[in-house]
Amino acid sequence: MSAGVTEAPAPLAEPAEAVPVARRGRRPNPRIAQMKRTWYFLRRNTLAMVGIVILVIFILIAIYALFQPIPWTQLQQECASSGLYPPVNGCLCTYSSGTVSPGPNCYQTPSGYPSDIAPTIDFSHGTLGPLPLGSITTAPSNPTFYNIYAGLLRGSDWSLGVSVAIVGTGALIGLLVGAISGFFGGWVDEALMRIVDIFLSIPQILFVIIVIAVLVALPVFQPFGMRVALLIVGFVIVWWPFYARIVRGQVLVVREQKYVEAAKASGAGGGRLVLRHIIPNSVYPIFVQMSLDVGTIPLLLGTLVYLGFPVFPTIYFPEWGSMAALSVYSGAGASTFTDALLTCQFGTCVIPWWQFLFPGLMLFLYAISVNFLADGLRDALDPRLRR
Amino acid sequence: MRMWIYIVRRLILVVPIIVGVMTITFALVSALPIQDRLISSFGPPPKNAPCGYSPVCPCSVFGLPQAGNCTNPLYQRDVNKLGLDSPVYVQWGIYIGNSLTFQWGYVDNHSGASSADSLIQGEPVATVLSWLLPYTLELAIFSLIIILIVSIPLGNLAAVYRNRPVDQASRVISFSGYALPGFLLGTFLLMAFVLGLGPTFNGEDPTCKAQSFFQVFYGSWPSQLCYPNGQWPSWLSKGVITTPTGFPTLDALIHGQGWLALDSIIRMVLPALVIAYGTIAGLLRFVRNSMLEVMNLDFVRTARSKGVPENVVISKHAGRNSLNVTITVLGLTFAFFIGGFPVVETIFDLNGVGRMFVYALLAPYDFGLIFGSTLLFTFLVVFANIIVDVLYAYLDPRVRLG
Amino acid sequence: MSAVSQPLRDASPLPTEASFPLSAPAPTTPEPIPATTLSSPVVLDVRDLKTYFFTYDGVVLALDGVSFKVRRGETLGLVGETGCGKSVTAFSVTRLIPDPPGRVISGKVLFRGIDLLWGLDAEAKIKINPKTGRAKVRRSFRRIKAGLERMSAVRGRGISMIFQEPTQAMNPVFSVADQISEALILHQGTHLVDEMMSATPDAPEVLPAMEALVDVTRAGGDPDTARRAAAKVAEAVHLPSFGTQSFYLVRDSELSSEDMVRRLQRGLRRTYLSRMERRYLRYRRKRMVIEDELHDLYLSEMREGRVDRRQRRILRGRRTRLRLGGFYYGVWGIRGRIQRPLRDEAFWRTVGRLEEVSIANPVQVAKGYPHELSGGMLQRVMITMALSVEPTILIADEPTTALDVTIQAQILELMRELKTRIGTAILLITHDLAVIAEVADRVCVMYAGQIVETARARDLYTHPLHPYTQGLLASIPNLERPDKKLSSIPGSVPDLIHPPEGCRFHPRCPYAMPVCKEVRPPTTVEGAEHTVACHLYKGTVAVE
Amino acid sequence: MFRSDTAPALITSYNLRKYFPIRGGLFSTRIGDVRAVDGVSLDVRESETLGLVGESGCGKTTVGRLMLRLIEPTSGHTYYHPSPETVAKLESLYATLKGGVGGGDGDGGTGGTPEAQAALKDLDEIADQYSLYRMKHSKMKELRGKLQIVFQDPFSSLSPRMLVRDIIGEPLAIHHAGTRSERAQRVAELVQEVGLNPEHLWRFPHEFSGGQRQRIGIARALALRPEFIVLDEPTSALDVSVQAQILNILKKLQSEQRLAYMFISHHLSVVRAMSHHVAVMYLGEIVERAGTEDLFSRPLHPYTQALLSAIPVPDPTLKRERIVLKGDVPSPAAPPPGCRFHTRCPAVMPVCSHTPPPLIEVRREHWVACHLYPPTGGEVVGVPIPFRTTAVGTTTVPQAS
Repeated sequence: MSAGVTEAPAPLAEPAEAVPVARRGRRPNPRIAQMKRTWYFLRRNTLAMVGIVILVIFILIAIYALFQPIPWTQLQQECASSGLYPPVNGCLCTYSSGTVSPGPNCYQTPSGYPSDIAPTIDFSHGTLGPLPLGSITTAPSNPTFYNIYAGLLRGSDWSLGVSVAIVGTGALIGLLVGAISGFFGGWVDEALMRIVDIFLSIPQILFVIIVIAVLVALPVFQPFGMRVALLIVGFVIVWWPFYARIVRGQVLVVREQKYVEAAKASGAGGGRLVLRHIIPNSVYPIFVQMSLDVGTIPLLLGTLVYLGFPVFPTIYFPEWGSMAALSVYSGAGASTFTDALLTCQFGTCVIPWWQFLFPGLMLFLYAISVNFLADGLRDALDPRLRR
Repeated sequence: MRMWIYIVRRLILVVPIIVGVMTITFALVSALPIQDRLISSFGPPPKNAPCGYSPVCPCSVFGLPQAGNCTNPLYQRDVNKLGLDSPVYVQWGIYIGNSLTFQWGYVDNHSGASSADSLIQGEPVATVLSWLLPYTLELAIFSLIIILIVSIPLGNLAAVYRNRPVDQASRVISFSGYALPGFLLGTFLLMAFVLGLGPTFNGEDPTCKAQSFFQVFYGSWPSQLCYPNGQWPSWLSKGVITTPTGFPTLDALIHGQGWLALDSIIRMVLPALVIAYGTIAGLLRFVRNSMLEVMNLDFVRTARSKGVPENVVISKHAGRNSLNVTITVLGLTFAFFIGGFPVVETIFDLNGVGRMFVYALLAPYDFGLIFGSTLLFTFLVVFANIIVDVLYAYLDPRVRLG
Repeated sequence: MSAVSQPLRDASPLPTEASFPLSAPAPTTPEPIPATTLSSPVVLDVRDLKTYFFTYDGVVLALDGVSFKVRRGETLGLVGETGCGKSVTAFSVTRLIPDPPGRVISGKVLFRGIDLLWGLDAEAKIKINPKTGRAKVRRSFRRIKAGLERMSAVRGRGISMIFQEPTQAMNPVFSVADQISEALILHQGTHLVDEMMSATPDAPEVLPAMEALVDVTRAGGDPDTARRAAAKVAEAVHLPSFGTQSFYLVRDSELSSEDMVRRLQRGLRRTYLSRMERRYLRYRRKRMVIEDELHDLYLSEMREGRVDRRQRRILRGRRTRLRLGGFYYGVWGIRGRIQRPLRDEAFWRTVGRLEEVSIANPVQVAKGYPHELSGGMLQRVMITMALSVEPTILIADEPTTALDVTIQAQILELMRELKTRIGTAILLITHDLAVIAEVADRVCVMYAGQIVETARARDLYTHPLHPYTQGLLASIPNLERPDKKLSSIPGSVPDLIHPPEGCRFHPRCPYAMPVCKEVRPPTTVEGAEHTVACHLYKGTVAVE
Repeated sequence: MFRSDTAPALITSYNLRKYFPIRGGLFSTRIGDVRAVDGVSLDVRESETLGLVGESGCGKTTVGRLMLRLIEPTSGHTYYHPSPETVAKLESLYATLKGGVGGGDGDGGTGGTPEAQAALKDLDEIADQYSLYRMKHSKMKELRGKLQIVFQDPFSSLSPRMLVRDIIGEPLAIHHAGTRSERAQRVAELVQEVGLNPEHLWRFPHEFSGGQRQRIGIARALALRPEFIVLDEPTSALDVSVQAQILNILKKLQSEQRLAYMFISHHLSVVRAMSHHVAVMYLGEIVERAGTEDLFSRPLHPYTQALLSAIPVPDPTLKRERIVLKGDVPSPAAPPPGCRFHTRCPAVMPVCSHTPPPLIEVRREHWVACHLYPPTGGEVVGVPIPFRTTAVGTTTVPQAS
């Protein structure tokens, strides 16, 4: 037979030439090569680059804010100490029947008209307006104004931190559940997927709300730190099913692949199959979903706060979503941004648009940049869309 | 024939899901303090009840001679009704039974935020929700229509004219839609109309003719003044709930108030847009991508090689196939879609179920309403999914016969 | 030729016998060229076709100067390994290349003198970045769209195709009948409508014919007599399709005779056209006529390469007006009801066509959906669809690759007989030399986007000239000579982003000479209808 | 059925059955079975190749996976390195059971008679000791090193996120064969064996062509020095020239390492080039089995003949008379009663439609399941297919009508 084999060593021509990466150094480190490849496809996507740039800026801000002594901490301590919760008009200047009892950081504007505190946007002495950092005033039409500059700074690391924590935990649980149900199949799969269906059929926002609304009563969650924990718990409970479903779908595909069978044929156990073959080949879709959700969650936080729901211990909690929502806070009795709009529509008074606009813009920028990045990632990771 | 089997099976599959949802809510409810549970399931204690739902109170309150504390009979009775003194599975059974028979407790809303509070105070939750549901449904249908007529054609166009202005536009819409939650978009719109357009429309005379553009879009009904002799028509109780059907537009038509029907539709435009926007954003990408995939499939090539003109290829051969994907995705995103209602109804002050949910959230919470409306919304989602599946099976023979 | 074979032996570095048992070419005896091949006119003429794919990795030179001719009624085989550009050729000819990323860069495709690459803007629009080797393509979408619109005038009637994966090539959401009758209505619509309009359901001789048919069937005669009876019914009604319909109605039912006749009459009543339906049909016919006019106009444009704007605008106007009129039929589901006769007609015609490809139960197949049918069955359906409009050329892209051997045999038989009956020319694309040997008259061997050898089938198999062809033939495990050693071509197909300089085969070629590395070999004539592109042969350079 | 006097059987299967349930109806209950494999008995002998031929959906791939216990069978057993006496015992046991091996319904077929019961019990005992499907997983695991498989699709059979080095080395890693450096050493020489060069180790599968991927797959299968490899259509996804490379490598390896192959393919000429024995499958059953030369020169079963005659000849000068089968392969969910081929058989007889023909040895080393051939075991001359009736002359080009 060997006579028939005209195996010239040379002409094992490298189709690998197709890949630019492989043609560089003689033995490129493949992992790096693959990262380079992904990065290379990411780089060709302008939107993704924009997203990355904005995100980097936000992260820098967050780092900067960490080392900035900003009075908001003081605020929240006082809020936490003063018993009233949820502070409808803020805990520092309790507003009752038209009169303001000044608190430490709180004073009456000369004429009491919000027009006096309309911002002259001037970042030179780090403020959005004539007020000193973190100071608070009340206006006759009774929304609580406060200097949002500090909050905007500080908000960056809260928004990022909370959402990353939530997504990370949720994805972990989802990965586990999905992998199990996909790999074992049978009744395990059935049961788990029914549960997932149940969780998914409750509208997410409502679900989060009812979970937190019930748990918030528990004494465990009273202290300040635990409130954020509660928030995270509430979201994770609602969030894991998405990841579980995605992972499971992917695992079902991967499980049928021949290389898994080959590993089985050479005696690989279940653990090895899952860890070495199935999970590595089915995580990528989650990455995309995760990056999307990191952008989505601050928005939902904002929505919760907007619905008048006390997620954070104080309505001055410097988180973009809640800041934006605060300014349109529409609880009962509380003066609302919307009311302000209604009353001010004939130009009799100034609508505190900056209170809403800047946090809103931050939120929007953050979310959209994350989405750009996620979209770019999807295209870079999915070879089908690439060509 | 097969179709019927499919539908029946689908309906059977719904039962465990609904029971499961109720179990989740049951788990949450049973985490509540007993007093709250009693209030939420039997409404506020009657005025003549001496000491509310407190388990024990001094016997003197009951006019009993002996001193010390006696157990509260009211408390006893209601605890028995809920089976709180019996094992968990009994409680679970009772809870499921009540939920399935729409006994969702009574409204105890002492926040006084709603103009309709005095109306709904102490009413059964299900009843109140049944008053409010029609408005929400009308809004939902309206925005669903918007979603479909925007996202499907736009998505297909974006796929056909890939990387060209249409596609870019769709991309912008979808990205911004991801990044704009309802309350941001809604408030932005309000700001736009007030700060931008409001002043240009302001006029002094108080009739609705002079109402500002903003006010026309805002709120569920025009002010009292806009009606013939300055007050609400009889069938419009406080401008909240209309009779007989509860669908504002429909009722207006029934009562022959054409302009009012038109008005109520106009007022639905902004809210519907805000609700639709997020869903459209989610849908567009899927429609586009699925259309792109379908256009590269073999059978499209076959159709072309048959000599079928391009527009027919796209609309008939490719479109029909990508429609399946679109419908599935719509079913998946329906929960998000429903979740937008509380926000929008709050922003635009519409008296729907979502608004009621938000009222219930004002401390002290009205758990009866909260859980009731959650269940209601969940039912909406579940049944929407059934409809979607059946539609899908109808459109795709492989599912129907498989 | 013997002079040719000489350098071969010298040049070969390896023992030829071992590597290529079919040893170097022996001198060919010039044979009488079959008259049909030469005399019959050229229907498809492809000249120096270049198709590139612009991917992120770089420009894939998928087709690099491919030229061949297809004569009327002949079968031309296009053979080569995967990625050698067989299918790309087919899709470039019919302009089905997905664009982006693919693009026909230059060349000429003449179908009966019609330039199929009409409206294709040249490579001026393409800027290749020398550093990265990546290319920017600017497309004028209007021209492309116009080009495709005109192309659809040629597809179907002129050139139709069969594809490799029958299960994926059929639209899963439409029934088989829908898809075939679409083609029928599209291309023979006017004819179809005319026949329907001129049907005479109430002719006196219909009833006796029916009774005759029923009696024949009840008598349990052989199907042919039944068919003949059915045909009588058909000509009584003046509607061929009704013959098929009545035949199957009678055959598949267990009713008593008179019930059967009544049933037939009920079936016949469908062919009475209501006023509404006649109106609809007239309207549809008008549209079809206009489509045809438009198609003819397009063809003339593509033939003369000019654009008659005014006339087209007029046609467009009429078409849009009709389309608006069509809306009227579309509302309130009227369309659904009034369309039924047309759909029935098309359905029964489809059944008739399916009979012709020897499908046992055409009615069930026609009603069925693609996912219910086996691959072989679907391939038959595809063939029916492609040939139902009797095209001039049938491009079959690996028609039997996905099928089993026995089914493949069936399909090949079928194609052969259909070809003889309809007389279409077939461009058969496959990687299987054996299949080619079975059906092809002439063969083009492709390698890495170029045609390396073209010859009549017998010449190719008896004296292959190009080393690649030799290697290919040698590496087929042959059932006849199992003892012969299996030889192989070392290496694998080069990637077409960075194809080898000069002759693209030289890295794998045992006879590789220095010149092969620099110069691309010209296509030379080495005997009757035998051209080869290899430096080993010094024949006269073939003229395109 | 299987003679121990020819060559020691390396791996032997008796009455393999694999039914995949079909679910449907209101509660998606089991409404039927797809009988992918229905009573297949095979043996592969040391350092020989058994070709398994059949059309798609005839269950040949399932047989391969069953013999490696990649899926559990519905019934039947497979024995690895069975001792001659075991084989003899099994033979006698199966003989006592009605229908014998391969034919009709095998074990469990006749519950009634006591001797059948006894036979069944003995079978169970033997199975408990030796059968692959009754083995503990630990034992199975070390056996897996000896039984390997090469897959059809070279694109899905290599994990896209693993280096070639890791892919080839994985079996070694699983079995903790030697130290890390030794494994690396082994991997390196494996790569050499299949004709790749070392720097390919540092690449990902997607950087290779089909042929090279298949080489990688082969290297992975060889890693643990197996004795038996199932080749599941190893070349059907490859080009002709590359296919020849792979086949040659396989042959070389076999001659060097005394490997036993089961070569599953639908491509008869390849099978002929590769294998010593050939078994033809149709609809989950073996219809004919013989030595290669014997089968290809004198096929007995009508299906085999049709199959052979359907192969196109790569030579226009040779024409062959076709037996073009009518119709399609029936669905394995509802196989026709009696002989499963009778719906398409050109030589169909009345008996075919109700009684399934047993697989009998009509010539030495030549088994057929067809009513045409009497179970005498005597010399039956098969009907050889008329080959090479040369059709010389002009290539036929039809006139355009």
